[in-house]
Amino acid sequence: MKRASLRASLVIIVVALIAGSAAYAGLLPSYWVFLGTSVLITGVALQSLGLVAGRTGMIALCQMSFTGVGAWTVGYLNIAEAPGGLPIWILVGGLAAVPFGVAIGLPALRLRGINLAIVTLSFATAFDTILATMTYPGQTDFLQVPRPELFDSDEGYFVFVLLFYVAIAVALEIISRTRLGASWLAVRHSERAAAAHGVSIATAKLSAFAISAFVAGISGGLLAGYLGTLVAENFSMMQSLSLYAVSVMAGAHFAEGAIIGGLLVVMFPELLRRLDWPQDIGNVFFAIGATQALASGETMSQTFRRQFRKLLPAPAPKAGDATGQNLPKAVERTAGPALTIEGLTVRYGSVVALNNVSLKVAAGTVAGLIGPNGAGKSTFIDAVAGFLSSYQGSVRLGNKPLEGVPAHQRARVGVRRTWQTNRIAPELTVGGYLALAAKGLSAGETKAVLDWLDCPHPDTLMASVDAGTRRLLDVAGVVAARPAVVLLDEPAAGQSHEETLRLGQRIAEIPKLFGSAVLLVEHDMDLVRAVCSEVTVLDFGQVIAAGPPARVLSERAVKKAYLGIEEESVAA
Amino acid sequence: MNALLTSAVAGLTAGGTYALLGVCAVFTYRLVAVVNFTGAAIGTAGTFVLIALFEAGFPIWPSVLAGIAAGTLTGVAVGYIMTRWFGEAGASTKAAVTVALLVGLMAVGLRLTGGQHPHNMPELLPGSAFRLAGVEVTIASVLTIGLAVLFTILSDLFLNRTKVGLNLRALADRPMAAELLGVRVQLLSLLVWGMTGAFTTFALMIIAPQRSPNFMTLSLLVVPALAAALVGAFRSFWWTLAGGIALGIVEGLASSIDSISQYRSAIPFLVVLAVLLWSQREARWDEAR
Amino acid sequence: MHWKLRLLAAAFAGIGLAAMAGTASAAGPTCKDGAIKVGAVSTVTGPADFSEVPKATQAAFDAVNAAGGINGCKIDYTIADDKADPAVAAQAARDLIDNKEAVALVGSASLLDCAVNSATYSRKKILSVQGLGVDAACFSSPNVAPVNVGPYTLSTAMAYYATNELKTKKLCAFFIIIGGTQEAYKKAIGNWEKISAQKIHLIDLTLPFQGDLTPYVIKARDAGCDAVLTNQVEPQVVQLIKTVDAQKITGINWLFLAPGYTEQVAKALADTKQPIYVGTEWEPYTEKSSAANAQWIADMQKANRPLTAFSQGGYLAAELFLKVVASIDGEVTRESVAKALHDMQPLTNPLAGSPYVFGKAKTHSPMQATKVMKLENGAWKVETPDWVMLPQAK
Amino acid sequence: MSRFVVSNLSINRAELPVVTSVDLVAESAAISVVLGANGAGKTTLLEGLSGIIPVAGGTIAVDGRELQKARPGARSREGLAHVEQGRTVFRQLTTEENLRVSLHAGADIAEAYALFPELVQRRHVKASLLSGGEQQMLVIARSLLTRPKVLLIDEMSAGLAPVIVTRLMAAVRKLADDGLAVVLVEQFAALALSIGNRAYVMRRGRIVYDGDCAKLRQSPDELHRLYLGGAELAGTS
Repeated sequence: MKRASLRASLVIIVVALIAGSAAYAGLLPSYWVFLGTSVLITGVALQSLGLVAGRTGMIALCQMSFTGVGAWTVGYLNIAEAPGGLPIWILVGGLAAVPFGVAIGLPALRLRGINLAIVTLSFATAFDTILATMTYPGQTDFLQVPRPELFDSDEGYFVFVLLFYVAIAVALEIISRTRLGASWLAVRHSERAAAAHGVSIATAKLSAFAISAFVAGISGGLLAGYLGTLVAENFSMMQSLSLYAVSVMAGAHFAEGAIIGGLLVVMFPELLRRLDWPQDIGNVFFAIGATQALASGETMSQTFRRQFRKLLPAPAPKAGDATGQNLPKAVERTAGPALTIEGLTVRYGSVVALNNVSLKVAAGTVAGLIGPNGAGKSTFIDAVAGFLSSYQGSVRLGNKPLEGVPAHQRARVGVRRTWQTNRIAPELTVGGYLALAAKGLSAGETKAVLDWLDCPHPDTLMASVDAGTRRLLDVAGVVAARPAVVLLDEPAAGQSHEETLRLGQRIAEIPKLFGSAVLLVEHDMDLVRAVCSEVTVLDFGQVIAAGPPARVLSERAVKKAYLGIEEESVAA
Repeated sequence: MNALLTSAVAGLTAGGTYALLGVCAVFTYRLVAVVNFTGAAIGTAGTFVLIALFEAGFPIWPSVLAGIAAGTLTGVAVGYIMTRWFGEAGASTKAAVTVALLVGLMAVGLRLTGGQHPHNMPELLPGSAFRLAGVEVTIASVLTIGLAVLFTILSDLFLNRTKVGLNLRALADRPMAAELLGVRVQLLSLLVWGMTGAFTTFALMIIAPQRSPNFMTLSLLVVPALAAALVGAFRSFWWTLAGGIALGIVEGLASSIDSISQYRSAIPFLVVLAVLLWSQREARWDEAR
Repeated sequence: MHWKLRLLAAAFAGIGLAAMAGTASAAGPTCKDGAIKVGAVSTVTGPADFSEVPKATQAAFDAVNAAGGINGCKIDYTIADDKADPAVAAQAARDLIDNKEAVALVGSASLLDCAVNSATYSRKKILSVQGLGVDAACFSSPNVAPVNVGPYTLSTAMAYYATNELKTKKLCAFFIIIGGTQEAYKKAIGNWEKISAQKIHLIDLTLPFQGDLTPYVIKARDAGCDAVLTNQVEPQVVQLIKTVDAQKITGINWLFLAPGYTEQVAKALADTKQPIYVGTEWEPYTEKSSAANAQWIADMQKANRPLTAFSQGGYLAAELFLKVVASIDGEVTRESVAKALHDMQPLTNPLAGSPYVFGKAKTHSPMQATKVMKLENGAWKVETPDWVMLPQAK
Repeated sequence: MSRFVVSNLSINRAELPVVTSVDLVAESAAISVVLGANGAGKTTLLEGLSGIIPVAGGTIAVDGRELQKARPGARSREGLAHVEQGRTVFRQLTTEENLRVSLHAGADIAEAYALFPELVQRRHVKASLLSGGEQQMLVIARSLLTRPKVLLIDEMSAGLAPVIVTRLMAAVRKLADDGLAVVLVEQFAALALSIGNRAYVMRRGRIVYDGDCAKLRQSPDELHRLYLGGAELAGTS
């Protein structure tokens, strides 16, 4: 386990220990313990929603339906007198919700954003009608879901729920720092960029839905033990909708956000009752809060975090907790062409974006691809990296043809690319981003790669990294994976002259240090001249020149492509 | 067989409603790029203004006009929030905002209208138009379908024959280019919101007597309406129209088959799922992401 | 048969009253801090508003307090809103029990209080004299005994009325099933089948809470129903009859339960020619001159509360509870109230057709009588001046 | 006579300075050419001028009226027209409809057809079906109908065949001669310099050259150096 996740988990456990013992020792009135239990159960549901809505960025409006599946399952197990008692039933309830989560997630592989919102809302409606016809198991015979003996009292059950909450919070905290967790954020931010790191979009989305449904199912089971018997209204669409509003408002994908959300859901009615105000103000408040959060782009947790950070002196990145010496070992590659493109032709309708382009990148070298705007350079990279639905011609990695291989598989077998626009999820840390980009990198190696490019400390949050440095991190990410071929799309755009010179030196070192051949797409001719051994020039989708940069850049055709007309007429 | 036909015809009323609301949803999406979850709630607000005025003893048609005005204003208010703070936001964020607004609107609406408190909803156009397969097809259901068709034709004419419509199409095509040409983008967006508000209000006024006029149930008509809009891929008015009517007929059919009748409300979900899986079978990457 | 039963009940009630009167003069109830704390969980905001029930209870308690309380004890009454949200309902109940230290719940009326909270009431050993039992759990919980007949018993009673008085041969039943009421309605029809020895002609449990009703009225017509019994609530009653009129259907008696019995329904359906019957929970509240209503009307008018069926329920719950408390000898606590309710003799009140008793049974449905109203030209007319009393199923 | 003055303008993109302290002037009946390699900040500059993205500092004035805080629509109504790069026709609209969108009071569609007679026979064709050159003509003609005082044109020649570019350049020169102040952003230097009056060259967000077009045309080495970098290749400037 990584240090940071260990620290965060410890914080959660310590806070939980204090709360648990305070409750158990009877320091709190029974009613407040009762409310606290409700806060935690809502918190579990919010964590599940935070996972799918907050981290993966999908609008999920049927979360309480998953919760209902868990609750009903616990009810049936109770009636059936299944062995194991409540703790086991709750876990089974969670598992029972998983198929539903996956079933909703399956269309989400293809559907995004708004469509998913419509699917989940109509699912919630459909589930409402189904649930309404089903009495909660045992309700008519007054058969309550029994709590475990040890946790039968209000205080006891609070501790019971707390244990589940902590286990889930710690588990989610750990997962969120793994490559899987990073891939959720990456998919949310840009599916293409995630695929370019070898992330399977299907796996990322389905796992998010499955885990989310599991956690939601557990919260349903906890609710069953809490209230003894349940009604369909517990899981109605309105509940799902207002839970969604609360999660947007509070930022449920943060551990404290789920608790804040739980407090809002539970304490707001309490407050209204004490003020003798009507209960329905709550939903209006949540609606306004969610709208405000969406407008400002900042949830309550993020606001609190920002305020909290202001109070604390900024922690100086600890130097020397990992030495920057041990770059990951270069992968040995055989000499010869690393990447061979032959007769590549791409058409968009009647427009020919690339026409019969052939190009070779030799292993151990840096090649350049230049050309004026609209020449087809980005289309070329899209085609090679697998982001076009079709093209003619062949792309071979070493000897392996890549036709029919989807983008994330191409990334895995050794074709990595960067993007012209920055596509790194701002919620990631620098270290988390590198973990996403390069599987199995050790802490020392991460630090070493970052140092090599003068990038910030691994614990730095991406949101606080300036755009220029993010471009360097793009490069750091692809080289750390040590693929056979690296395609860099204008890495120097927006960099100062000095930075560009430094970046040039680094790019020149890539083949030796990481064993990757580089194809550099760049407009900065100084950079191209400095690092490329071969340059190919595209214009109107055709290769108009190829060869060593000094010769190619002085060719007439190239000047014409850049300056628009023949040299003679300029001189005239 | 005859029973099936009977129930299919009986589903026409619902179908007309879904179609009209669906067409309004498509109109909103095409012109201001918002999938509007508050669509039906906006119309419901206007409808309840009519009910309140009618119950207070005002004559019916002036009350109808006041109700439509109220629906228009509600639409403009939602539109103002959307254009003022979410003009540049992505489609998903906009949809999320309308979901949040729906939660708030329903709470306010239930508060002001008293939940299941019964209301005396006047029938604007009572009576039966004709008899088909042993079912009286009411004027109201013919009217909703007719209104949906009319709205489709009118929006076609409006968009293609007027300067404002032309500007709206330009706005929908390239908002920034339109704004750079001095087109009053915000004003036009509010116009769209107001127009859909007015039309949904009128649609809901016609069908409210046949439904239980309850703020929440009327607001949730947005679910089948969006399902219908998906059939038209949020582009085609005519396909949306057909989708809405088909949805109503299928629901009618389902209610005649005892074993599935109970789960009738799940039909929009199945339709949504099928339509999306079919229409997106080719799509691989999110646009621009 | 009926009059005998009633005589018996009256006799019992008389004995009970006498016993109470005797004990009250001896010692009577006492209380700490001069107040007896009582609560109610009600749906006030959200999809429905039942607040008229506990507000009538409040009015009845206020009147007692103004007269000096019971044996000097004032009643401190709290109404908690549950927003028809289970989580809020659970919270509200716990607040009343733990923080407000209520000795009993009186006059509650909610869409889901019983279903959500009866487990809590069992655990906390508190009893609820429900002002208006709505969900099925109100009639199947050891800790709740409503003062109303309730939709399930009323369904049986209306079906019984249809076969006995309307001579219906083909009775059809259409029910909206929400929140686990399916078994209760099936049982209600089952009870009727036992009592009447007839079979239901058609039963449909798929009536939508919202949505077009045309397919259903067509179904009823095509099945040849003589009478249709449904459990629709107010707005849907109007919707159903309007749909029936739109389809030009005739020759079917339409039977509704108590939620259909409102002046708004009468007004909205003033033009219809359909025969419409509703069963009441209590003495018809629209009968302003009825002797049975006299005391209730007087008290409500004094408190400036509207005269609705809901307010009858709240008022009745308060009156019954007050009598039971008055019978307590010693301090009024949750335990002593529970004991008094468990041990009470049946109490009659002119508002109700059956005597009310809590008792120790596992389930409670003490009210078994209704009066049937018929809609005529936009007004409700009493169709059965005598209570329609449900005989016990064999 | 109109005068368009930009002083000390800075623009950030994603918190990163992309345009820094730019001073620029466009006079009526003259063309100010802004040159520079890709990534120099030319497009960002124009987007800041027309209001698509907010400016971080500095002023933008048409005839002394400061516009840097106004919305794009308001700037348009003040006489600032922006022909974006990428030929931003309304794709679903026909040629004529495209023109009608921008038709302001006092303008006449005939003016547009007079400038580009090629468009007349394509007037009822959907804009998405026009050729690249026709689309470019359409967007220029379209912005003309807003009755601008200042015309900002971005990368007009990108992806177009030289013969079309020459045709377009001639049209732009004519517009200037009719009294418009034109800011012409170009990557293809030579043709732009041949029609322009004043030249600016941008590099890394700053103006590195401000002078006469004719003078820059005379020294192709200087131009080459400003463009492709590599100071060692160029002679003295």
